[in-house]
Amino acid sequence: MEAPAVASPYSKEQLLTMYRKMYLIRRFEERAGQQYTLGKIAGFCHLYIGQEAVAVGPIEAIRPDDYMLSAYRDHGQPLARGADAGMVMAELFGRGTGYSKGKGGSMHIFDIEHHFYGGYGIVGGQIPLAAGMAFASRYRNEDRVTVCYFGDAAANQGAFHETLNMASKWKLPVIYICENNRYGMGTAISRTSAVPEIYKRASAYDMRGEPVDGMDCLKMYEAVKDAAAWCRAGKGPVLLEANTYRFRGHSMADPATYRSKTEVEEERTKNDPIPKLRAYALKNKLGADADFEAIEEDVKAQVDAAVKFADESPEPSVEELWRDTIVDEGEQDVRPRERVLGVKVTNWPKYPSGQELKVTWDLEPREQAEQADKKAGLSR
Amino acid sequence: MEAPAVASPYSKEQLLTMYRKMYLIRRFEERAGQQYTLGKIAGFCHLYIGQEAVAVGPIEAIRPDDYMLSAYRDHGQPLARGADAGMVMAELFGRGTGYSKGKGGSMHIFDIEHHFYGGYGIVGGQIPLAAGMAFASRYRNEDRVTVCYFGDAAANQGAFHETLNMASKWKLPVIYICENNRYGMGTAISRTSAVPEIYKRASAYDMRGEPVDGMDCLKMYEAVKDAAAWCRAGKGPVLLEANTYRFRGHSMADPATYRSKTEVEEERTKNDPIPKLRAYALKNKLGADADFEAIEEDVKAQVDAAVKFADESPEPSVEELWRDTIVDEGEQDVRPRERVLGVKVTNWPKYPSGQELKVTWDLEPREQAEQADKKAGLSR
Amino acid sequence: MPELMYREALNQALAEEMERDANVFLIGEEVGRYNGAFKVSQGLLDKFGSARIIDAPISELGFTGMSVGAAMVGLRPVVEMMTWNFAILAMDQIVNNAAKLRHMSGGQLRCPIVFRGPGGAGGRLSSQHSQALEANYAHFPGLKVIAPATPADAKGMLKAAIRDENPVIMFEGERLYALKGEVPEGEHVVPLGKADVKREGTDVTIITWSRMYYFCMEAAEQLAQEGISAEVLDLRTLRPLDEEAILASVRKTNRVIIVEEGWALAGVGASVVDIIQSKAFDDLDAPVERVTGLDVNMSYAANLENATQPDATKIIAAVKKVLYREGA
Amino acid sequence: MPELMYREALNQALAEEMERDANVFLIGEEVGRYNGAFKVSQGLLDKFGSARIIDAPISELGFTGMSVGAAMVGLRPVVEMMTWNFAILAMDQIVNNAAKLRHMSGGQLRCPIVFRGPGGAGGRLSSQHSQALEANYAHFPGLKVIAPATPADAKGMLKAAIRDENPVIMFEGERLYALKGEVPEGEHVVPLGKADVKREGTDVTIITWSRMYYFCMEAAEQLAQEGISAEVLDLRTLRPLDEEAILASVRKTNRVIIVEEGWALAGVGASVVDIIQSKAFDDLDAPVERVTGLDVNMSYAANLENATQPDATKIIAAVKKVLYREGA
Ligand SMILES: Cc1ncc(C[n+]2csc(CCOP(=O)(O)OP(=O)(O)O)c2C)c(N)n1
Ligand SMILES: Cc1ncc(C[n+]2csc(CCOP(=O)(O)OP(=O)(O)O)c2C)c(N)n1
Ligand SMILES: [Mg+2]
Ligand SMILES: [Mg+2]
Repeated sequence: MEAPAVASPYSKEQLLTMYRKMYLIRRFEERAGQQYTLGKIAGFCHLYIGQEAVAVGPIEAIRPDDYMLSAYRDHGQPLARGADAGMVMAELFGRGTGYSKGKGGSMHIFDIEHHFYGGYGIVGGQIPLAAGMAFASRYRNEDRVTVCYFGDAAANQGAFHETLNMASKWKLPVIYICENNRYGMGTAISRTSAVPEIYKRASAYDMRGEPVDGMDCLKMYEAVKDAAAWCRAGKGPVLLEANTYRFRGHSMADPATYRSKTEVEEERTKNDPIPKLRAYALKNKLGADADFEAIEEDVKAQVDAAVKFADESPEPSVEELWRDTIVDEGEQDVRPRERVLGVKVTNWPKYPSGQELKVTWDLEPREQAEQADKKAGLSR
Repeated sequence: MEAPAVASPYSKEQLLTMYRKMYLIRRFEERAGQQYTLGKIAGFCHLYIGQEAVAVGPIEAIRPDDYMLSAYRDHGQPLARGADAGMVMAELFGRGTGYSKGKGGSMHIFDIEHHFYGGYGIVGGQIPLAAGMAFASRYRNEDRVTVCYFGDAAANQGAFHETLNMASKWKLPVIYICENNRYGMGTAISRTSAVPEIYKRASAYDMRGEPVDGMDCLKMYEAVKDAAAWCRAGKGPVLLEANTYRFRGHSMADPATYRSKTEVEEERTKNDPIPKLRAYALKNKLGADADFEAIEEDVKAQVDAAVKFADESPEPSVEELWRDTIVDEGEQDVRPRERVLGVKVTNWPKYPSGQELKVTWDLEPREQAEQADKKAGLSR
Repeated sequence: MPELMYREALNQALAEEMERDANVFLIGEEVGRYNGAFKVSQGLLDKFGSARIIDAPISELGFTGMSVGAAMVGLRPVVEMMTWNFAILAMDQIVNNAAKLRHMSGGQLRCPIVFRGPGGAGGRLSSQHSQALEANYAHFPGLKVIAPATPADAKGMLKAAIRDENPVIMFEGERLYALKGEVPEGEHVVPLGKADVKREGTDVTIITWSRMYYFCMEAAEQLAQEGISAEVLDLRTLRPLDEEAILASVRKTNRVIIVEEGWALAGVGASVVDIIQSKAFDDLDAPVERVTGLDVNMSYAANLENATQPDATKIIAAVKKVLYREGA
Repeated sequence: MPELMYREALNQALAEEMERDANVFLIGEEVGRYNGAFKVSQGLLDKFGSARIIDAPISELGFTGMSVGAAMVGLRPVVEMMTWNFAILAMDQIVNNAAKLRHMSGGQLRCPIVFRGPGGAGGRLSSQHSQALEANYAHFPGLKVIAPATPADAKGMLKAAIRDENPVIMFEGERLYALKGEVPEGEHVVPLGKADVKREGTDVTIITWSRMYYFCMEAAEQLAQEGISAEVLDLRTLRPLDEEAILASVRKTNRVIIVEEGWALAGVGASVVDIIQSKAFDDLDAPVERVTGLDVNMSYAANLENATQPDATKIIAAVKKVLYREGA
């Protein structure tokens, strides 16, 4: 007899949504890889294949208006947040219909409508930005959290140290997710990090830090759900280390000879997050094979359409050269889906004006500071 | 009846030497402060008064040819290592007879003859340099250690994080001494550091880290003796946090109103490292009042002479303007005491030529790496 | 008009803009409890509280990047660099993020932020602390770079910078902070990108900015006594350069010298030469002369430090050279 | 003479100098096991072992500073920057320590170190990855800055740089690495500070460096077919500038254009203009023209990227302008 099944805490809809999103990333990236080989995509192109769970679990665990940003391996998160696949692909193609009009390319996807704030090419460069976005939320007394992705190798940047200290000291509502895929380009993380378990570094900043199975979408979901509640409760930042694996090379240009075929095969066959979620759903009777096949067909068509859209789109106009380096007086911000698809974008971020805003945050609580001063015999 | 006295492990000579050095720093700094007020010294001038033990204990615990470097609060260490007090004072006066010909001033004392490698003005900037000097020792298979000073506030620089990771990973023979005097300029360290106990940060790099009483010369001596042995044994770097206090403001320009009189008075009266060492010696009958008074008279005369020397020295010649920005072909390095005092300098650092040198260090042991690769199924 | 010190003018600008717009905050080392290393932020912590006047750790890269992030989502940070020498540590966040955010996002984001602090030699501080680094930032599209010389311009341009929708780099000066000048009260905003003829003249144009302005005025006074009428054009903004104002003055005087505290090679002054010779070649009666910091590291010793920097004597000599009155 | 790719020429220089001098080591991201992001260090780990070919963590500031420290005590590090865009993070250690150590120590220390890596646009990488930053370093006394265009110069100048007693900044190019050219074998050392007339001509001088050199040669070829004889002067070293070579060519042709990949404002080319107009004003038959990268952030899209950069067409147009043959 089977052990009595513990009821799954997830609904069928939740699981199918996660599956759809992971599969969308997988399929999109496979097609992006193909298109790169065909010469339609140029420059560096860093695929997310294998790491889908690290994007999708967290995104399902937070609110649509929470902020998010990432490094240059940045196709997965915006797709999972709801970006238009065609416009992401068009950006990869360098077309005027891309999210950044083709100016940013693969490494710089920005979809502000869906609160995805980029896509950064300088390793570690987004880490301080995320603290600043969380700072702004705190400053405006919003209960928003910011989720920031970076790689295992990025944890050796000084920016990591400087930022975590501030984030912890000021209790900023930011969740740092280190995507530990074991390699920074061709270098195994243990070759360059004295402590390769990145989550352990949190203790140097009196900050919460934990490892998570990054190949399990539900584990990622739970970890971030919990972390977001912690942040929203004003308890400060969280560092999560998502232990994951990239099935492809660092970028399309990397033959990845620094890893063994066995290592890659093992991860692919035993740890692929997509079949793993499917198996969970089937086991818990929260989805049937037919459901998954329908999703797959659907997504395939979506991605085919995305490629077609990108391919048929024109290059940006040459006048674009002189736009977007400086904001001209009175110039509005570009809303990509409005510009490209003509749809009315309704959830563009809005902030109180400088007259409306009341700042109530006491970053260094006055009373506390005064007491400390008094104790020290200092006058104010 | 008194408890049976434990014999002191120190000789009278050792204690008197330490006392002399601490007193020299104290006296030198007091006079430097005076001369600043008289307008003889300009720019920023950061006095070491109160922190003498942090320089002297370690210097007595290491070899004369071990490397040392510091931040801009840098008069104490070179004096304790044997630098000519007159030439240090002349540097503070901006005279041509200073260690850097008056080019560096108070923040940039360099005395290479005594293996003191500066005096740096960018907070944290010397931290990576020290790792590099230790790297060079390892590379040449010398058993030299490098001692690097920095302030509590400097530990928030990215350079600290990046360097400690490398130093630990590569087991570099470097002793980092954080002089935690509780303030970075006007800011109490607890106001800007999530973890104000700096030694605790060592764990993030799998590195040895300990707090030391920085107001006790003998405690500093023991800690560094032990750390140096550890380094020389190839066990890697050490982070020591010397808990100390500066009796004066951050620099001569700082009225230090951010600290209470009580706090300062308490440290001055209860924790001054100079009377503390004297009391220890007296108690252990390793020195009599007369010994200390003789030393004090001696040092006073030495410092008077130093001020006189500086005051009577000429400014650098205007041709110096064009020297020392670039090394001209065939140009020799300047040996200050030779240049200024005409003495023959015998212990100038010498290194094997590129033909003599045999590099035997395996920074990333080959065998280990090969085994790891084999296990991973990688061919080489 | 009240006379204010340069630092007081900046303080006024900050206070007024923070009053006007709660999205503006100030962050930097020692800006709060200590009232600023150079007292620019005197009294602001008491007025605006600890969330708007923030004492940062010594983490230039970190707090600069954090501020850029805040600007991306609607705040308007003013980042005080204790000096620009230290801000080299933060340069990546300024030029790779702030200056490029709008571009990388294809116009979705803007980054309204001011980075300000003293540039140039502070006086007897040796080479690491004595650099005029404006050329390094003026080089980058996506930034605006300003360097006002007078208290009035300091106030008016800081207000304009805070209101600007782009990242603005502001070079002040350790040796400017205590200088006094008349400063209009209240809504005094000086538009960025506009040079200012601070002294009219007909024989020669002296182009300059920031602290060198005072040497130029001193030189112009002395030259006047010798019957030479010098026009002093204060660029004030270094990116974008006010080509129109430069060319107008050149066309009037036909002789130009450019005075710059920093080094000559790849300095801003070299670009001013470039603009003049390329667009007013036929208006020039003599080659443009430059007076710059000498091409060496700055020394602590008083005599070497003085010799390294431009001064009125050197400026007068250069003027006489373009007037072909050398030895006069 | 054997034909080598630019990257192979660099590899030879490194191998030969490391063979000659055990104090030389190479450090950088991916230089060892991966054989270099652009394969410049191919095979060197096997040859020289893990203490001399060092895979660094992604800690640009840290490993750069560490290398400066090693140079202070007798080693001769070669620091590979994966690209100069990333090295902005390390700039403080380069300009505040390496460039100033000898000065601050009054001549007691020297800092023989080479910082090298690709500069300029790599091709379809957008703004953060596509910057020609040489002007930012050429600005600083205490450094030497080189930017060889050909494999032969790359080899000879890297060897000279490693032997130099000063910090040397070397700009290579992602799009240069695969270019081929004849390279002398063995002891081929090209002195720093010397420009090279790569093509003789009489009508106009085209001054350039690094990758732009190839566009200039292409333009010169095409101009020759129209009967215009262009001299191509490859500066090769940007600090110090070879004034003599520049002036000699100007005096010969009386017309000059300067081609630079980077931005115009405070670029190195502006200083070349400055030198020419100040020292050869009367030799000029036309204002000096500059062809530079456009004053915008670099885009990923192919058409925008191309339009942003100098090319043969733009160079030819500039040449015709200084020859007053526009529209010809
Ligand atoms: C500051 C900086 N240094 C180096 C690079 C080149 N680079 C791009 S990605 C990368 C590896 C980063 O690895 P990791 O952080 O683990 O992220 P992953 O690619 O594995 O997702 C390197 C070295 C860069 N872009 N920026
Ligand atoms: C990078 C940098 N930022 C800021 C400064 C200005 N500054 C000089 S000393 C100092 C405080 C440093 O405090 P700490 O490290 O504790 O050393 P202490 O002065 O107490 O010895 C600051 C902020 C600087 N010199 N360099
Ligand atoms: Mg990784
Ligand atoms: Mg301190």
